[in-house]
Amino acid sequence: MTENDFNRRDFLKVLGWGGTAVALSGCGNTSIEDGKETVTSYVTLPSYVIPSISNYFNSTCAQCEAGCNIMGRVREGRVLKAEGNPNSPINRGRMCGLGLSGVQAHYNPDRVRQPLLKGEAITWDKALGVIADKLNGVKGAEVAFLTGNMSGHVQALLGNYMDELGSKNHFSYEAISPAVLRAANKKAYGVSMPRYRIDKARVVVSFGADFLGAWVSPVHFSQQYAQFRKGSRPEGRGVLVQIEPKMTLTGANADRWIGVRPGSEGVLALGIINALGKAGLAIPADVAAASKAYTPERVSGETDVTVEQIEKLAALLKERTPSLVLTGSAAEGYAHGSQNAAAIALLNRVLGNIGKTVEASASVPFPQIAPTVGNRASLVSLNDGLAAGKYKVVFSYGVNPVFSAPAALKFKDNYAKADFKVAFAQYLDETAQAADLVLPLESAMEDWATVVPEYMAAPEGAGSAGYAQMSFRQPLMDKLYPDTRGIGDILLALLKQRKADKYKEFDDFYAYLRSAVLKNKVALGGKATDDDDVFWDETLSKGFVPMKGIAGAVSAKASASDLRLPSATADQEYPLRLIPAVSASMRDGRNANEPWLQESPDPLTTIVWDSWVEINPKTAAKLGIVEGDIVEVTSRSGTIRTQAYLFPGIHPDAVSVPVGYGHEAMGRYAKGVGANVFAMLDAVFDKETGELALNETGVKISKTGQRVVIVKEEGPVGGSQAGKKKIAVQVAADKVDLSKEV
Amino acid sequence: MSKRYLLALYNNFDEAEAVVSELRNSDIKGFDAADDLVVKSPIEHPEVEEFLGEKPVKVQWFTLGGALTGGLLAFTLIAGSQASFYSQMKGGKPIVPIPPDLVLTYEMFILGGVYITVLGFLICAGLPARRSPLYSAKVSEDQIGILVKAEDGSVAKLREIFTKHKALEIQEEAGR
Amino acid sequence: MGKDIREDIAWAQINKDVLKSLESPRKLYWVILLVAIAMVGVAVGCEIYQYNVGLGVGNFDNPNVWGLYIATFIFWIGMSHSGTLLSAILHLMHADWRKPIYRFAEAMTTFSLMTAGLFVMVHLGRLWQVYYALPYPSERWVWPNFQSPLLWDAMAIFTYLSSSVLFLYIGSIPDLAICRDNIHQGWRKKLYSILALGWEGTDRQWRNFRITYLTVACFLIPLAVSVHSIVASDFAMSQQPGWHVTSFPPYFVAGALYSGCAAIITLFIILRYVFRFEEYMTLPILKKTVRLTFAIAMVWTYLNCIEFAATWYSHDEAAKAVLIEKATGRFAPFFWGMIFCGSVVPFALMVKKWQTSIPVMFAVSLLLNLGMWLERWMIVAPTFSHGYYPWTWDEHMWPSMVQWGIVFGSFGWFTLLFMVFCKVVPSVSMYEVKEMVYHRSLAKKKEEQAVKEELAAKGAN
Amino acid sequence: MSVSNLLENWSKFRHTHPVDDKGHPDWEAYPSDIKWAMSIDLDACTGCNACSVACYAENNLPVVGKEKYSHGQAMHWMRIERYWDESAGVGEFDADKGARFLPMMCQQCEAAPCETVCPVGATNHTEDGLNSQIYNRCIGSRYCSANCPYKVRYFNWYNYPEQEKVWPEPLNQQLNPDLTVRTKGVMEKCTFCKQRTYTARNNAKTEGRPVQDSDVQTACQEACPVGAITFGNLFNPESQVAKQWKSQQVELTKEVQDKDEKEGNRLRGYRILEELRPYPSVMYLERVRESAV
Repeated sequence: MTENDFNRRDFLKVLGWGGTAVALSGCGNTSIEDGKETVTSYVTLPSYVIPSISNYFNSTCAQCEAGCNIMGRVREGRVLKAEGNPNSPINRGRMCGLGLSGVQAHYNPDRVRQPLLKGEAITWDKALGVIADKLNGVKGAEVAFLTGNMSGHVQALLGNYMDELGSKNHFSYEAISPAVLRAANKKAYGVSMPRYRIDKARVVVSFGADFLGAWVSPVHFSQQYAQFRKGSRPEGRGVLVQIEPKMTLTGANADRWIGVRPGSEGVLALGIINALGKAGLAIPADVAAASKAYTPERVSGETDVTVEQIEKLAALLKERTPSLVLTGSAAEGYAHGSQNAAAIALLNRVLGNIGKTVEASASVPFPQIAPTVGNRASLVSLNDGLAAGKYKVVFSYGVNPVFSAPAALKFKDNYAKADFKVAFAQYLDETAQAADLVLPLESAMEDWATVVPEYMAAPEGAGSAGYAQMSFRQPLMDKLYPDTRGIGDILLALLKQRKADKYKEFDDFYAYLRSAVLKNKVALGGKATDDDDVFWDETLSKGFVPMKGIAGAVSAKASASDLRLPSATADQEYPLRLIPAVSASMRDGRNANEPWLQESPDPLTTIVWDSWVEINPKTAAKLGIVEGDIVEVTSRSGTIRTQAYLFPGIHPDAVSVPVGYGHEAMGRYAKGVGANVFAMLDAVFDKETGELALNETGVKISKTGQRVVIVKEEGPVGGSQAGKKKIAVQVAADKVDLSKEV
Repeated sequence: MSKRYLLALYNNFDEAEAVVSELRNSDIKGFDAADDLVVKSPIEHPEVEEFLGEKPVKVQWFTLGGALTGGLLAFTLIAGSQASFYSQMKGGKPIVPIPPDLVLTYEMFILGGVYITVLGFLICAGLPARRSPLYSAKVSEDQIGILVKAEDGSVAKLREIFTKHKALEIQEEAGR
Repeated sequence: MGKDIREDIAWAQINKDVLKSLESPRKLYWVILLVAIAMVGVAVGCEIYQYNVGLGVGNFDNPNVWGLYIATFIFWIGMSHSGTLLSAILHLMHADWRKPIYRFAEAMTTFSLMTAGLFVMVHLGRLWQVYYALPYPSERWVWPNFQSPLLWDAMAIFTYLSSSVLFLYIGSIPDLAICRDNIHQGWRKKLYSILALGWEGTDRQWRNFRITYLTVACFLIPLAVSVHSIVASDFAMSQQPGWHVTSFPPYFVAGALYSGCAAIITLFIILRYVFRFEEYMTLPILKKTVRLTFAIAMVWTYLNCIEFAATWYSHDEAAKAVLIEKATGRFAPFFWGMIFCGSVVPFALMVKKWQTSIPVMFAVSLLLNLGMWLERWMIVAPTFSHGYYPWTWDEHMWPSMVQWGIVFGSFGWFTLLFMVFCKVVPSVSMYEVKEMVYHRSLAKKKEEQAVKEELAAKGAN
Repeated sequence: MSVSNLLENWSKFRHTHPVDDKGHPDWEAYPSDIKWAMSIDLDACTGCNACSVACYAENNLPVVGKEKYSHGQAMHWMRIERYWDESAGVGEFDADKGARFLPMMCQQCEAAPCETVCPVGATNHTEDGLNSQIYNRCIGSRYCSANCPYKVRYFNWYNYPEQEKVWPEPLNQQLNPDLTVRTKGVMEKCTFCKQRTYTARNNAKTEGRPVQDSDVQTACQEACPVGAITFGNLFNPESQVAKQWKSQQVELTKEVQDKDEKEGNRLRGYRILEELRPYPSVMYLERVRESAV
C-alpha cells in the first residue's frame, strides 16, 4: 500500500461517489467538493428518509408575488418538483406553470456562484468589507435600496438596516404591478386589495384583469373560477365577460370577449351604467349624472362595441346578481388609468356587489412584516434621484430595472452615475452586470424566509374576514453552491457591520427568524405554553400559519363626481396602440432563464422561444403583413424588430408584444431570445398616481421584407379544426344541463 | 476387373441419339446402358431424356414436404409465441389473431418450399459433385458428350460404335 | 427496326461474346463504377452522421415520422418485382424472348431488394437494436410482434430475397460451369469451380434442374405478389386517411411491376451499350418489353383512378382531405409530376417508331422511374402531414440533405452491386440463348421442311 | 411457447378487447380490477399550460430548444391545443367567444392502433388498461406514431440527455429518479404517470383494499389550477371518474354512444375520434358558452 496513493481517504471518497449515485441525503451535493465529502450510509440516514420514497417539505413559492404554498418533493437530498400545498387557502394544492418552474430557477446552470467585484470572483469577507468601506462616510440619504415586492422577516431586517443607515430610500419597484388599481380600490372601496369572490358571482365582467393568467394571484383565482364555472353550484354556471383590447388568457376563457378600443374602458363602464339605468336598474344620482352623457350610441362610437352588445351586457348584469366587476392592467395602463379604474369601480357600486363579491380583506398585525408592494412610480423617483446624483451607494435586490425600465427614462445611464452599486442576484442579469459588486443569492429552495402575500386569500367558513397568514419558505435541500448566501443572512451580516452587539445573538438569519417567530407564538396561532421546538417544527411542517389579521371594511365610497374620461384622439404618426402583454409564464422576464417556461407555448399564440407582435388580421391586411413577416415596431422612444403574428383577439387599433423577452444577459435560455418591449415604451404617466402608463405608447409598424416561419405549437391551419366536428367541441349553455353533473 | 471410361463428343443431338440407341441395343459385357451411360449436353434437351428412357424425378416430394413443414412451423411458432404474451393484448385484437398469422404462415410456406426444393435438387442431381473422370469443355460450349463406363475388354467395341457415328473426339481413361 | 437474334449464330460464338463481358472492363465501366462508389460514399457519410447524432438530422418531426426512407424503400422493393416476377411468369409461359434478358433482370431484383433492406435499417431509430425484430428464442420469451405489417415486411423481404437469390443462382449454374471451363486464371477459376458445383450438364442434372427451376418459378410468382401486397399492408393495415385503402395491394403490385419494367428497359439499354450485347439484347426484345410496360402502365393508371374515385366518393372526409391536399397543397407539383410521369409519359411507349429507339426509350424509362419514385413519396408523405388530427398538420417539414443524400447514395449502391455482378456472372444466360437459338432453328427447319413437303406435294399433284 | 398451452387455452386467446370483454375485470387473461381513465372538463380548462409544465417536471421531458421546436420535434407529452371559433367558415377565425383549449395527451386507447403495428411489441396494453411503451424494447420504427390518429407519440430524434445536453449540470439533478431519461431512437408518450399509478396500486394491494381516488393523482391533474382533470379507476364505481363517465353516458366499449333520448343530448361528454374505434380512455366534457351575452 505504500507504493500507491490509494489511501483510506480516497477509498471513502470512492464510496461517497457511489453513494451519491445511489442515494445521498443530508450532505446533498457538497460531497462532490474535494476534501469535503461526507460519506453517509443508509444506516445513518435520518429516520424520515427512506431511499426511493419522497419526502415532502412545505415551503412558499417565490416565482411571483401571489406566494402560493408549495410542497417540495425531496428524494435522497434533492428537490425534484414543487407541488401545491393542499391546505393552503391560496392555491389549495394547485400549481401554475410558473410555480412549477421554480426548481429550474434553483437548479439553473447560469446562477452566480461567487461574489463578483467588477467581474472578478472574491470572497464573502472581502465583499462585505468592500461594502463597509464604500458606506464609510456616506450619508444615509445617499444610500438607496431598490427591491421588488417585499414582506416578512427579510423586510423587517431590511427596514432595520435602512434605519441603521439612516436612509429612507427604500424603493419597491415592480415592472408589472396593479398599482393604479390599488389606489383606485382604496378610493372606491376603502381597501387597496379587497377579496374578490369570483366563486360567488354569477357574472364576472373583467376589464382586462387577467386573473387566470398573470394578475395578482392567478392560481387562487383559478380555484375560484373553477367553482364559478360549476353548473352544479346553487348560482348556476357563472358567465365571464372580458373587456380588453388584447385578449388575455382570461379573455380566451370568457363567454364573451369584447375587444374594446384601447383606453376607452372607462367610457364603456359608464355606458353600461347608462344602459343599466335604461334597463330599469336604480342608479344613485351622482352616478346617473356622471353617466348620463354616455348613451349607448356615443359609447359605441368611442369604444367600438356595438350598442346591442352593451345592452345585452347590461341586461345580463341586471338579471344575474351578484356579479363582480374587475379592473385589470389593460384598463389602468393609461394616463387616465385612475379614471378608468374609478369608472369601472362605479359599476360594482351600482350593481350592489360591494360587500357581496368584493369583500374586505384583513391586514397583517405586524406592520414591519406586512407586504411592501412595488410599483413603477418608485422606479421613476429613484431614477430622478440617480439622475440628480443624489445616491452614492445603490443596492438592488430581486429586480432588474436596467432591463425593465423604459429606455426613455435612461435608467442605465443614471444607474451608472452612482458610485457603488451592489446587486444581490441569482443571475448575472442586466442590472447585475451594470453593478460593481454582485452578491450571489441562494435560490428560493435553499433559503429561509417568511412571506406575507399582498392578496390575502382566506379559507372558507367563519373567521375568514379577519384571516391573514404568514407563509414560511424553508430550504428544501442543501445549497448547491457553498458561496451563495440568503438575503436574510446578507442583511444580517450587513447589520452586524453597523451594530454588532444588537445582533450578536443571531448566528444566522435562521436563528433570527426562529426567535422572531417564537416570540410571537400566540399571535401566530400557538399557545404560550407550547414547547418552542414543537411549535417551530409544526409551523414548518404546515408551511404557513394563520394570523389574526386586522379586519378591514369595504364601503361603497366610489364617487362619480370627479370622473374625467378623455375621448380617444387619433395619432397620425403612430396610429397603433402598443399593448405590452404580460403572459402567465414570462411575466416581467425575471424567470426567462427557466427553459420550461421558454418551451411552454404562449397559450394564445402558441409561440415559443421568441417574442412576436400580435396584429389584428384586418390591420395586417391593410399593412400588407402576413404571418411571419419580420416587422419593425417603432414608437417615439424606440424600435424593436420581431415577427408578426395575426391574431383575431386584438382590437384593430392595437398591437401587442409580450414583455419579458429580449434579455441581453441573464443566462443561456434567456439571452437573445426575442425583443425587449420595455425599452420602447414612452414615458407617459398616470395623472393621479404617477405610475408609468404601460399602454400609452403609440407605434407604427413597417415591414422589413424578411419573413420567417414562426416557431409555434399550432400547425398550418392555425386554430382551425378543419371541418372536424368532434375535437374541441363547444356547446351553448342553454343546450346542456349542467345541474346534475358530478 | 478394371473399368474404363470413354467420352465421345458429337456435334448434334441426332448423332448422339443414334449412338445412344445403338449402345442400348448392343450387348456389351460389363456395360449397362441404364447405369453406365451418361449424356452431357450444353443445353437442356428434353429429347435426350426421352431417348435415355424415363427416370423418375423426385424433387417434387421435397417441395411438398418443405412447403408443408414451413407453413406448419410458422403457424406454430407464431401462435405459440403470441400465446406467451398472455396478458398483453395488442390493439384489442385476440392474442392469437388468425388473419395476420396467416400472412407469415404463407410466407414461411413459400420459404420452406423454395429452400427444400433447392435442397432436393442438390440431392437428386447429386450436386455439388466431384468432377467425373472424363470431361471436355466442349460440352459446355456446343457439343454433346456421351460418357460410358465399361470393362477393359469392351472398349474396342464401344470405340467402334462411337466412330461409326462420326464422333468428333474420343477420350479414354482408366477407371477408379 | 433492328434484327432479332440470328438462328444460325454459332454456340461457341455465344460463349465467346458473353464471356467477353467478364473480361477487363472498358473505361466507361470504370467511370460508372467510380461514380457509383462516390455516391455510396455520400450515403455512408450521411448515415454515419445520422447514426451518431440521431434521426433528427433527417428533419423528421411529429407527425412526419416517416420520410424519404420509407418512400425509397417501397421504390426499391417495387423495382425488384419485375426481375423475378417477369422471369418466372415468362418462363412458365414459354416466352423465349425472356431468355437473353432475364439474368440481369433477376440480378436487378436481388440488388434492389438488398438496397431496400438497407432502407429499413437506415430508417430505424435504434439500428443497433435491429435484432429485436428477429424471432430468435431468448430466455425471456420475448418475441417480435407477429401482428405488425412491418414484421411481415421483414419476413417477406427475407423470403423474397433468399428465394430470388436461389432462383438466380440455380439458373446460373450451367453458365457458371461454362465460365469454369473457359476461365483459367486467378481467383475467378476457383470461384467458378466452387459456384458451378461440379455441373457437367449430364442428363440427370438437367432433368432435376428443369423441375426445380419450374417449381421455384411457380413459388416466386405468388411470393412476389405477396411481397408487395405486404408492403402495401404497411399502409392499408394502418388507420390513417389516404392509406386505409382496400385497393392498395393490387395498386402496389401494379406499381411495382411498372417500375420494375421501366428499370429493365433502362438497364437493358445500359448493358446493351456498355457490354456491346447488340447481338443478344436485340431491339425486338426491347420492343416486347416496352409493350409489356405500356400494358402495366395502363393497369397502374386504372388502379390509380380507382383509388382516387373511391376516395372521392367515399364518406371518409379525412381521406378526401388528404387527396385534395395532394392535388392542391404543397405536394401538388410532385403529385402532378407523378401523374405526368406515370400516366402520360407511357403513351410515348405506344409510338411504334419510338419503341425501338434507344435514346427515346432511355429517356422515357428514366421518367417512368422518376414517376414511380414520386408515387411512393406521394403515398407516404401527405398522409403524415395531413392526417386525422388538424392540429398536428405540418406544412414545413422538408427532408434534409441527410435524407436526400442517403436516397441519392442508394442509387449508387445499386449500381455498384450491379456493375460488380455483371463482371462476375454472365449477364446474359448463355445456355438459354443457345436453347432459344436451337429451338428457333428447329422451328425454322420444320417450317422449311413443311414448305418443301408442300412444294413436293404440289409437284406430285 | 408451447403447443399444448396453445391448444388448451385456445378460446382465451381468441378474445377481443374491449368489445368482447366489456371491460369486465373478471376475464382471466385480464386479471385486473383497475382501468385507469380520465375525464377533462373543457369548460373549466383555461389553457394555462400548468399541466404541460408539470408533465415536464414529472416525466423528465427534455426541453428541445427553438431550433428543434421549429422542426416539430418538441417532446410535450401533454400539449395544449388552441382553437378558434370558425363562424364565418373554415379558417375564418372569430374571437368573440374566446378561444377553445384542448389538453391532448395519449388517450390510452383500449384498442390502440399503435399497439398492433409495432414490429417488436414494444407497445402493449397493460392489465390496468394503459397503453405501455417499453423504451428498452423500442427500435424506433415509428410505426406506432404513424398509426396514431391523435399524433400524441413523441420520438427521441436526438440523444437529448447526453449529446444534446438538455440538462446541463446541475439541471440534471431535478430529474425524477422514478423513471428514466430516454435516449435517442425510442418513442415515448404520456403514461398516465405510470410511476404514480404503479405505486398507488402496490400500496393498495399491500393494504388489501381497492385503489381509491385519494391514492393517486397524475402530475397534470395535481397541478391543474382549475381541477379540470379527473383521473381514477373506471372499474371502481365510487371513483369520481367512473361517476362522471356514467353520468355523461359515455361507455368505454362503444364507438357510438347511444345516449339517452331525452337527457342524453343535454350531456356534454364525448371522446375524440371515437368513430375510429380506438376506444380512448379520456373523456372530454364540451366547453360551454353562454349565449345570452
